[in-house]
This record gives sequence, C-alpha cells and structure tokens, in this order.
Amino acid sequence: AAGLMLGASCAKPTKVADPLSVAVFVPGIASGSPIYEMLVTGATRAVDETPGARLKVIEAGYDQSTWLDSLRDAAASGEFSVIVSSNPSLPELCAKLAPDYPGLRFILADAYLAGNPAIHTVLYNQKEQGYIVGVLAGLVSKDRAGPGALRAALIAAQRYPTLDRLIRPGFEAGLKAVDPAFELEFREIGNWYDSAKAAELAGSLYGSGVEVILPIAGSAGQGVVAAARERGKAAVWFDGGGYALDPVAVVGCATIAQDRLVYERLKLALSGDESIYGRADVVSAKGGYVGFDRDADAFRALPEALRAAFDEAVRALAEGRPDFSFDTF
Amino acid sequence: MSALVSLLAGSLAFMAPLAPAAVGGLVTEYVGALNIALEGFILIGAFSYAAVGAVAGPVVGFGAALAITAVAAAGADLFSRKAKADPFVVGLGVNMLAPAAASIVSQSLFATKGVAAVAGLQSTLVLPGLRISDIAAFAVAAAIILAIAATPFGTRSRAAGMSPDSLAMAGLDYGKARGAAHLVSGLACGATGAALAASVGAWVPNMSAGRGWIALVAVYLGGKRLGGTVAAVALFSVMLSAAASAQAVVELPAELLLSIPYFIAALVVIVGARRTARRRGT
Amino acid sequence: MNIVRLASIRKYYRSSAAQALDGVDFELESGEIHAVVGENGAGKSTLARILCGFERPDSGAVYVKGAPTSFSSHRDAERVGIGFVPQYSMLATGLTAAENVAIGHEPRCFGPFTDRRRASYEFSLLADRYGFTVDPDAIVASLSSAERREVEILRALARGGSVLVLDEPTSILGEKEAASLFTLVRRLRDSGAGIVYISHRAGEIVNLADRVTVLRSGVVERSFAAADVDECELAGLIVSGTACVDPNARRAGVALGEPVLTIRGVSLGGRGSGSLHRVDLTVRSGEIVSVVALGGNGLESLEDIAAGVVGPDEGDVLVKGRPLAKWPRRELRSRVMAYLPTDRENRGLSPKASVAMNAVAGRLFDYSFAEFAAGSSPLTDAGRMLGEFGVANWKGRRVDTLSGGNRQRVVASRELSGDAELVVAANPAQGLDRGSRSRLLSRLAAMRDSGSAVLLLSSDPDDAAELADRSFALYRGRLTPIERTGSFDAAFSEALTGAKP
Amino acid sequence: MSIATRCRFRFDTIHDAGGTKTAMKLSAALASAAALAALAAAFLSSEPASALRAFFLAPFRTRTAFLSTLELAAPLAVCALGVIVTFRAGHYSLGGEGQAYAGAFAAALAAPILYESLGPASAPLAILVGALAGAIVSAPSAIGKRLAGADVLLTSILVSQGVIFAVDWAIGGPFRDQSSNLVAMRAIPRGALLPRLAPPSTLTAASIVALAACLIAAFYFERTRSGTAHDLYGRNQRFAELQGFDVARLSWAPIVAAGVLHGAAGAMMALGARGTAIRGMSGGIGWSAIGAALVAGSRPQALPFAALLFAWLDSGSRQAAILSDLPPDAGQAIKAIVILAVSARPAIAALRRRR
Ligand SMILES: Nc1ncnc2c1ncn2[C@@H]1O[C@H](COP(=O)(O)OP(=O)(O)OP(=O)(O)O)[C@@H](O)[C@H]1O
Ligand SMILES: Nc1ncnc2c1ncn2[C@@H]1O[C@H](COP(=O)(O)OP(=O)(O)OP(=O)(O)O)[C@@H](O)[C@H]1O
Ligand SMILES: [Mg+2]
Ligand SMILES: [Mg+2]
Repeated sequence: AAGLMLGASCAKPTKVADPLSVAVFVPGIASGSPIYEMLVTGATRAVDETPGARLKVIEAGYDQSTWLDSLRDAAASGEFSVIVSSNPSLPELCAKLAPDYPGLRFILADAYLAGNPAIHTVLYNQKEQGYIVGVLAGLVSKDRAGPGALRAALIAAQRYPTLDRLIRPGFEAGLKAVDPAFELEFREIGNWYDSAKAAELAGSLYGSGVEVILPIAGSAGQGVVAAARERGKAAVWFDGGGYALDPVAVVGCATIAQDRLVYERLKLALSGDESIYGRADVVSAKGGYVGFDRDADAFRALPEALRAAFDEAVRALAEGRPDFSFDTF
Repeated sequence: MSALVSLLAGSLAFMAPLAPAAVGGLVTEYVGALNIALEGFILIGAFSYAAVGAVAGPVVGFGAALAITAVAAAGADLFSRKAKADPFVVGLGVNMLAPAAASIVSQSLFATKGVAAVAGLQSTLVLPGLRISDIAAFAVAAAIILAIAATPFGTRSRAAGMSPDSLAMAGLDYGKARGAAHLVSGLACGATGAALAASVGAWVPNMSAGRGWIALVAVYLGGKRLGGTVAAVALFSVMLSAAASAQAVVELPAELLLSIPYFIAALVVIVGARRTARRRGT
Repeated sequence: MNIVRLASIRKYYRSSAAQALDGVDFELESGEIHAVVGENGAGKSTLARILCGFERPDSGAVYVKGAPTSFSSHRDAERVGIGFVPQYSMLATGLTAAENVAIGHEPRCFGPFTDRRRASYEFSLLADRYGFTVDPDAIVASLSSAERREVEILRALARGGSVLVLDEPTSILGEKEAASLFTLVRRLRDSGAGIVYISHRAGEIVNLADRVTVLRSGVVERSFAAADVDECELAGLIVSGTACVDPNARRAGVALGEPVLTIRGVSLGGRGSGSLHRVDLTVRSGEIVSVVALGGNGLESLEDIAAGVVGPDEGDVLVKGRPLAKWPRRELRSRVMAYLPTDRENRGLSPKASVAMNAVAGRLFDYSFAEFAAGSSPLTDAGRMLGEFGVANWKGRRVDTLSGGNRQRVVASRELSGDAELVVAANPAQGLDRGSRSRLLSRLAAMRDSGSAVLLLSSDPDDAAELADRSFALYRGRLTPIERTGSFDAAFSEALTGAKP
Repeated sequence: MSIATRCRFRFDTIHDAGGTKTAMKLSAALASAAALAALAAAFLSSEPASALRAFFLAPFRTRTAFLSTLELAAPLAVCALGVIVTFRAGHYSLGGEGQAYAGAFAAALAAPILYESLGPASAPLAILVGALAGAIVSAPSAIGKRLAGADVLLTSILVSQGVIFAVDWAIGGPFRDQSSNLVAMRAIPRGALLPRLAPPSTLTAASIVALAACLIAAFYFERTRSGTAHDLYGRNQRFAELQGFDVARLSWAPIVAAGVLHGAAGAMMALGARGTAIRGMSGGIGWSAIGAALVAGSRPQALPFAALLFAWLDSGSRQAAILSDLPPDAGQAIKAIVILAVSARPAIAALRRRR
C-alpha cells in the first residue's frame, strides 16, 4: 500500500469532462428490472442520435446506503458531464454532490426536486397509476367475489413518501370509483426481497377473502404472485414486467413510458438546452406517460363487460377525469 | 379460533425453512465452529433448486440443492482447514460470494439478475401453511436430528468440539469430523433454501432475508443443545408469525414488531444465565 | 522377540525449535515393563506419541513384530494392539465415560444407530475386569481426576492390549490408586503384554520395571535391567549430578511466628466425598504444614478454600488475621500469597501466552508505568526467574510448546521467586524430574527458613515426609493430625484410608 | 533461519511468543489475492484489463479517490478496534453492526440540535453522542456478562439485531425526513458535519483520529500493564483472576469500550460523507470489521493496513462498475475472493513449512 500511496500524491488534477459524455446511473441492476431497462434504452437512443455523444451504464446495486458513494465516485472520475438516473430517492443524494462538482448535471426520472440549478427531475403521476390498477382490482374483485365484503389489498416492502402520498391513495380511489364500499387492506414486509414472507402475508389475505392484491415490493412481489397462483386469485402489477411472472395470476399491469421520457429529456439536454435544470416536472396519463399494458392473455381473458368498463375509466383518466394533477409534491 | 389456526399455519410456514438451517448450525456448533455462513449457503440452496429445477423438475432440483450446498459447505471448510484460514473470515467471504455468484450465473441461465420465476417449481400446499417442499425440509431436519442424537456421528462431532485430542485418541481425524459436520450443515441449508424457493416457485435475489442469522441465534438461544434449538426455532416461528398476523389488527410498523422477538430473546438469555449462576452458587 | 521396535527416530519441533528426539532406538519385549526416564524435556512424551501413532517421526522406522510399519494415526497403532494413557487428560469432558471409551468403535443397532446400552454394558464389563468402579453413564466433567485417569486407562485397554504406553500415570494419583494401577500393570505384563512406563518416581520404577531406558536431550543414554540398580542409584542416573538426598535430614531451627493462614470450622458441601466438614488448620510463619489425601477425599476443595477460589459454606478463612475474601486480590497475590495449583493448565498458566509473560504475570503491577512500557526490566526479570528453575530456551516461545515438567517449572519460577509470606503449594512436584523436584522442595524449605508459612497439599506422601514440620491426613473431608512417632508411613496409610489407629 | 524471524519489525517484548508476523501475512496474501482477482476479472468482464485496472488502481489513481478511500477506512478501523478490544478480552461480541447503526442514528439526531447551540464545535460532541448510543446498545451484554455471566456472543447479536430493526423503524418512521424519498433522516447542516480536509475528496479528521486510536491501542496492549492484564484475561480468565487482576472490570469494560468505538464509528459515517443517517447505512460494517480485525491478527498496529485493504476492495469494486463493464455483483465476487485469499495463510509460508 505504501508504494501506491506515493503514486497518489503526484496525481493529476481533475480533468474537464466532455459535455456530451453521459452516465446512466442504475440504482440497482438493470437486467430483470423493467424500469431500469427502459432507463437504459431511452438514454441509449438519445445518445445514438446525437453525434459525438458517449454513454456509460453504471450499475450500483440495490443497497441504497452505498448509492451516494457510487455517485460520488462517478462524479469524481471526471468522465461525465450528465448523469441520468431514475429513483425517487436520488435527488437528495445528487443535491449533496452538486456543490462539489459544479460542472455536473443530473436528469432524474421518477423523482421530484425543484429549484436545484444542477438537477432536472420528472415525476410520474403515480396517483393515476395507482388509480388505474385500483379500478381494475375493484372490477375484478367485484366480479369474482360477488356481493360479499369488498376488500382488496396492497402489500408494500416498506413505507415511503410516494407510496403514502400517491400510490396508496390512488389505488384506494380506483377501488372506491368501482364501489365506495371497498376497503383497502395494507401490509408491510419490512424489506424488498423476502418473497417467502410476502407469500405468507398474501396467502393469509387471500385466505380471508381478498381477491386482488397490488404488491409494491420489488423482488418480494414474486411471493404475492406465487400465492395468487396457487389459490387461483389475482394480482395487479406496477411499472411493467408483471405479466412475465405468471401468465394467469397477474391480470393487469400499469405502465410508465420511462424510455420515451428519458429519451426526450436527455435529447433536450444534449442539444444544449440548459433551461431544464432547476425544473421539476410532473408527467401523467394525459401525455401518455402513465398507462396500462393490455397485451397479455390474462387481461384478455377477463370478462368482456369488465374490460369495457375498465377501458372507459382509463380513457376518462387520460382526459382528466378524475383530476389527480398536482404541481408540487 | 380461525386466528389461532392462521397463527399456527403461519408458524409452520415460517418454521419449515428455518428448522433445517438451525439444526445444521447446531451440527457445526458441535464441532466448535461458529457457522456464520448459513445465510450464504441458504442462498446457494435456493438458487440451485431454481437452476436445476428449471431443467430437471422440482424433485431433482431439491436433491441438487442439498448436494450442491453440501459440497459448497464442505469445500469452504476444507479451504479453511487446508489454507489455515480463519473460519469466520471464510464465512464472511461465503456470505459475500454466494449472492454475487448466484447473480452472475442467473444472468447466463435465466437472462436476468432479478427474479427468475420458473414454471412448475412452486410446491403444492397440502395443509394451510404446509407445502410438500416444507415436509421435505422437515424430513431433512428430522434425519439430521436423528443422526446427531442417535448415531456415532453426533457423539463424534461433539467430541471434536470439546476436545480434538479425544478424537485423536480414538484414531479419528478432527479435520474429517469437522468436514462431515459442515457437509451436513450444507445439506441442511440446501433444504432451507430449496424450501424457500419452492414456496414461491422462483429464485429471488436475497431471498434468505436473514433466516440464516435467525437460525444461528436459535442455536445459541437453545444453549447449543438439540432440544433447546428446536424449541427456540418453534418460539421464533410463532413470534415472527404473530408479528405478521398482528398487522391485520393494527397497522403497526413491521420493523418495530420484528425487533421485539430479539429483545425478548436477549432478556431470556440474561435472566436464564442469572438463574444458572445462582444455582451454581457463584 | 520384541513386539515394537523404534530405530533411529528423529523428531524436530519447528515451533519450539527443539530436537525432541535425535536418533533414538528403543525395543519393547512382550511380557516386560519397560520404564522410560529422563529429565524434563528429554523427549519421553514425544517417544510415546510416536510409538502410538500420534506423530510421525521425521526419519527412522517403527517395526511391529519385526515388520516395518508406519502409523498414520493412533487408529493404526490401536489396530496392532497399542493403547495409550497420555500425560494430560484427553477426554471429551461433556460426554459420558462409556461414550469416551466407545468413540470410534461404537456398537450399533438398527443399522447406523449407536447402541448406547451395549456401550455402557461393555464399559462395565471392562471396568469389572480391571477392578475399576467408574459409573459408565457419568459425564466425565463430573468425575474426579483419579476417576478420569481410570477412564483413560480403560480406553487404552478396550482394544488390543498387547502394548500399553503410560505417560506419567501416577503424577495425579494418590497412593491407593497408584497401588491398584501397579497391580493392574503387573497383571497385564504377566498375561504377555508389553508395557512402556514413563515416570519420574524412582521408587515406582525400581519396584515395577523390568528394564529401564534413560533419555537425555533426545538421545538414549543407557538402557539396563531394573534389577541392576537400587532406587538411589536410579535417581542419580535420571538426573546427572544429583546425589540421593536423605529425606529426613533437614529442618533448621527456625522460630515459629504468628499464624499466617487460619482455617476455622470450614465446611464446603456439594462435592460428594470431596466435601469438607468442619476443618480447622493453622499455618504459622516459619513452618511447613502438609495435608495429604488420596483422590476424592477433599484435597481439591481444601486447595480452593486456601487459595480463595471459592468461599466456605461455613467457617472462616483468615490470612494474617483478615478474612481472605476481604483482601484485595492484587495486594494478596503480589505481596502475601504464592499459589501453585494442581490444575496448572487452567489455573497456573496462560497456555497461549509467551513463557516470559507467564513468568512475570504475578508482578505485573509492581512495575511502574514507564518501567513496563520500556519493556526491558520485565524481560530481564523473567530471564532471572526462569533461570533459577532451569528453564532454558524460552525466548519467543509460547508456554504450550514446553514439555510438561517445564511448564510446572514456569509456574514455580513465578510463584516462588518473591518472598511470599504464605505459600499454598498443591502437588508442586507433579511432573518434575528428580533434580527439579529437589530444587523446588529446597526452595520451599528455604522460604520457610526465612519466615514464610507454607501449606503443602499433596497426594504424594513422599513430599510431606521430606518436607513437612507438621502433617495431616484428609479423609472424606475430615482432617486427622499425624504424629511423627514410629513408622511415619504406617501412620499415614492408616489415616489416609480411614482405618483408625 | 526463517524469513519470519529475519523480518522481525519490532523489538522483543514480553508478549513475544513467536508465530507468523502479520505484515508478512498481509503482503504475501495480497499477492495471491491479486492473482485470483485477475483470474476472476478475466471471466467476468469483456475488457478484463480495464476492469482490473479500475478495481485495483482506481482507488489510488487520483488524489481524491485515494483520500476518499482513506476516509472509508476510518470508521472501519475504529469498529475493528472495538472488535479487537472485545476479542482480546475473550468476549466474542458480534453486536458491532447494531452499535454502529445506533451511533449513526444518535449522531444524526443530535448534530442539528447541538449545532444550533454550539455552532461548529458541535461535531466532536455529536460523535460523543454516537459513542454513548453505541455504549447503550452494548450495555445489556456488558451487564448480562458482569452480573449473570450471560454469553456475550449471544446477547450482543440479539440486541444488535433488535436495534437494527428498531433504528430501521425510527429512521423510516418518526425521525424520517418527510420531504425526501430517501429513507433517511433530515440532512445534518453542513456546518455541523466533520470539516472536509481536502475537498472534493471526503477526507475528514476521522481518519487521523482512527490512526491515532490504533496506535494508542497498540501501545496499550503491548506496553501497558492494564493492556497486558486485559490480554491475559482474554486468554485465560481463571488464570487472570488468580493473578489478582481486576477481573470484575475486565468482564464488562471491554464490551462497553467496543460499544463506544462502534458508536463513534457510526457517528463518523453520519457526520462524514453521508451527511445524515440513512436506512441500512451500517451496511455490514460490523461484519467487515471482524474480518479486518482477524486479518490484522488482532493487532491494533496492523489494523490501519487491514482496514485500508477492506476499504480499497469496497472502493475498487465500485470503481470497476463505473470505469469498466464489471457489474456490481462481479465486483462483489472479486471482493469476496480477495477476502478469502487474504484469510489464507500465505502460500509462501506453507511451502516453506512443507520443505
Ligand atoms: N507440541 C510441541 N510443539 C513444540 N515443541 C514440543 C511439542 N511437544 C514437545 N516439544 C518439545 O520437545 C521437547 C521434548 O518434549 P517432551 O514433551 O517429549 O518431553 P518429556 O520428556 O515428556 O518432558 P516432561 O518430563 O517434562 O514431560 C521439549 O523441548 C519440548 O519443548
Ligand atoms: N485468544 C486471544 N486472546 C487475546 N489475544 C489474542 C488471542 N488470540 C490472538 N491474540 C492476539 O493476536 C495475536 C496473534 O495471535 P497468535 O499468536 O495466535 O498469532 P501468530 O502466532 O502471530 O500467527 P499465526 O498463529 O497465524 O502464525 C497475538 O499476538 C495476540 O496479540
Ligand atoms: Mg512428558
Ligand atoms: Mg497462532
């Protein structure tokens, strides 16, 4: 170590990064995660279309407490001028780094922070997303459970602001739009990966008469799907990729147009538009950024009338009914 | 009444994957090795079940989980003995290596580093809270219990832990006894991992979720004895299942509920030690 | 025809840089008791361990019944009938006596399962055959040292029995147990077995052995028929340059002083036949008081009481008039009391620490902060103290690489180098060769002469006979004074076995 | 004459009992570790050369990277020192993780409050608060050991695990920064943090404190009477008691001292680069610390090197993900392999023994 230490003391000064060099910071692992795969796809497209631009994908793994260190290493490497990422928790971390690396810019999807001149954030209206799966869950429950007690459930890995303020109320609003008598059960797992415990929680909910569950639990959501499969019940999914987990049990999947969004915003940035930084936008169903994936057998297998009612609700939402819009979060 | 049934079912569901790992941890404890790598070996077991099960079906997958994990555990012990590496550091390395290796292999096998759901690997429920895979896990645990309670393997393992010299006096090799114990604990962790993966029919990164540590704690809470360990496993299963069921009644924070069994257990240990000390009159 | 023969055996220990054996030839005939003697560290235990397959020689050959053999473990040696009773207990203390003997050869039932009942039964058969009375199902940790030794002997005899190697078997046995061991050993010899018998006690050897081999620094110095020498000559041969001392020719006229240790009406229960019942004992400055007992009669309890390891259930223990429990330990041990425990591995030594550290541990806090930090004076002191008891080559070594006797010398160096007012010495000469033993005993006598009070607790009446001013026998937890009139030995054996004179 | 004896790097002391020297162990192990890691990188990366360069050299290549690696090593060294203090007293405490986490939590809680009343002088006090929290978490084990002789390994791991869940809850619940989506507490005001010595690197005075602590501990164990008594107690408690050492104190004080050190290390993390307490921020530091302590052979003087090794591996696996195509799990795998290799006795020494 001593020799290396000497080497370090005569290191070169930090170099100035190429303005067209982009890092995609994946706060997790891209492979197997639809949102992060879309993040990479969108950014790649924007870079491919911009002559001279370069792209590097950095995977940071799932431990959120190490993300700051990874971001800092990326910034300190001096290789990048724009860092693109997607995760609600990133703005704070980036804001912490920004003062140390004044030239660096951040574009963060699925996040919200206004007023930092180095950071542009875009938030999906996840209340609408929740509403969409809420309506579907309500319709399916009512269809299957008949006139009994109307209950649906949300199983979360842990509680966090977007969940409490957007997803959960949106989901509940969707249920109540179907029938105001709906009650929402809420369960918490405690982490993002204990699928066996998720299965256990889901199993007992299904056993007590719940027909549809929405898991917001990362990998642990697999446990909910598994429980639905073996009891012939249903799950609805968030953010895409749900149908692949089970062709029957997952009956619906709300989506976000992450690849399009990232493409558009990065394109702007690479074209030299500095005005986006400091801004915090919210995108919604109206612009087609929040939607629903119809392309699955499980969805097509739902009763004709049910699907018609659901399509109607989604169309109305895109037209602003009900209105879930908000500017500040 | 139904609450009681669901509590019991939940406890069984929690206990099935925990029991083998705890018994496996006990075996290595017998030979005097603190096995902190249970967590890593459970992951190896779970992944092997999914990976082999995907090609050869759940039964072969279960067997492969046992075999692969046993070989891995024995290998780690062999490394630590032959290279004179500190077993604790080796355990640390295993816990770090297992999830990383699983992820790398998963990428080439399932083309994903995330959840890999495999059709047909979910084991069927035979009772509420009890799957075929759980019964298999209990069977593995029972077989190990029988082996340590009633065969020379148990006595020799304990002798190895108490005094390696006493084994040498019987012309037995301490290293071999230690290796055998690790092999068995690998089998056990394989069963735990397979039962976990079979309960959701998929490989989920990190799916052991601390069960290896709970198993280790159960071994110690049970005074490193067979009966005590089994009782501690049962106690933990009931407490954790109760903490989960409690969410149906009040929306209590899951994490705070999870912490309670540990504090209670610590209190039990201290009070228990105090009473033993009194009895000994010191 | 010899059953076992060792030819030009060499063994070097890297960790202690010791050439333990340096070209040793050794033969054992069937039907003979072959004693191996020599100073501490001469290589006796190493020879035994190689003979029994625990260690492999660096070079040289082992012949069994004339055929060259190489043992890869003790199992191989067992297979040709070699049994071993080690110098230190090698039992799994949490298992039962029967389990310890059965281990490796467990009887089975229903396929792979251990037949516990048969293991116990076979153990009792074996015990009956050799006249032992240990309970097969007792956990070893609950047995006394003597009983543990019996278990080890039974383990050695359980298989084969054509060769039995005993490494200082009597060092922790009382006279009675020793006597029955001798009977057993003779019986085995008469039935055609070969016995290797390692011991420092010349008396035993002269009575027991047919042949004697003397080792010195890893080399065989002499080998001769036991009938050719008497006890005194033999003692001289074991340790070069030590004349035979007449045991009773000491005792300078020293004035008796104040009581230093007072044990008054002390009872201690819960230890079976080793419990104490209303024991009274006073040791004054300027005298050596000995208490002798056979195993299991409370000597270990009395040791615990006198050293303050446990408090009595009833009664008082005073040191210089102050209750022992009230003494600050550090002050007591650094200024007042020296203690040589029977259990030297656990109480007397810190086996994994350096030899030097073990030597100065007791006076750690006598150094000033600066003196200790500088480091040279503790090291010099260690050298001086160890030198006094003849421990050589100790630098940079851990205590557990020393031979058994040398470890005891380290304990003695530490405890007896100061001028303690009170010495509690329990079996102080265990495992010491003749020379070290007499050096130790004369040191105790010298301390007495300069005004120390010495309590000598021993299972060896010889220690008492040589040294003590007053003697007591401890039988079933009760003390009986022994008058030094008439036959000392007779008085002892009566008191020790409870036969009232 | 063996290499080990010739390379003796310290004066003879009363402690010297021979054995392999730690410096040699470390360096020889490093060589074999590097070779193994190269092999691993060759399989796991499409550009092994740049992956390896990133893994092994990037943490040292720039001043910033190097100083940040040093800073990463500081809390680890302090934790590992806590491990050594307990292990050398023969108490096998595995509770470091929870103690460090509690320390971070308490410091993040106290720092803003202290800052309001004290201004920039608040940082050392906030570290003390963290140390106190660590001590409180260690207290049940210490009390249990002292009064009841309760097994420290067991009580420490149980209490620690319970505390981890409780702090997870506290950071994610009542004390959470409601305006943020990161599961973390309110950011500590900049002025209340440990001052940066060389921005943009994260280096603070923590690494100097850590180094000093290691040297003091080395002096304590090698050259003081109490340290020696402590060591002897750890090796054989009965013996230490009979030599008249203060065994009552040794039965609990090292456990609390370790709690203090772990808590302080956690506070250093919160008051350093992270700037607050984040859910899960202890990130296995308690376990790595045990690894580092064992690699250092329980010798505080070797600890700075061992901690630097662990920090370097951490930083290297991150750098490799950033500068090459080595995915994080591959970095993690290499890190594991290096740790395994370092834990092995140096191949050289083994060969020498064979001959
Ligand atoms: N395990 C070991 N490691 C290193 N050195 C050893 C070991 N065992 C014995 N030695 C060394 O070998 C030499 C011979 O020791 P051995 O135990 O054979 O002596 P001994 O004749 O039995 O002495 P004692 O009468 O004291 O028991 C001694 O110098 C001893 O220090
Ligand atoms: N049980 C223990 N109690 C207290 N300190 C210990 C203990 N074990 C080891 N140490 C400390 O760690 C150091 C290394 O221990 P040890 O002497 O076993 O290693 P070594 O002989 O130097 O190396 P090795 O055995 O790996 O060749 C010791 O010098 C001591 O300071
Ligand atoms: Mg010997
Ligand atoms: Mg060592």
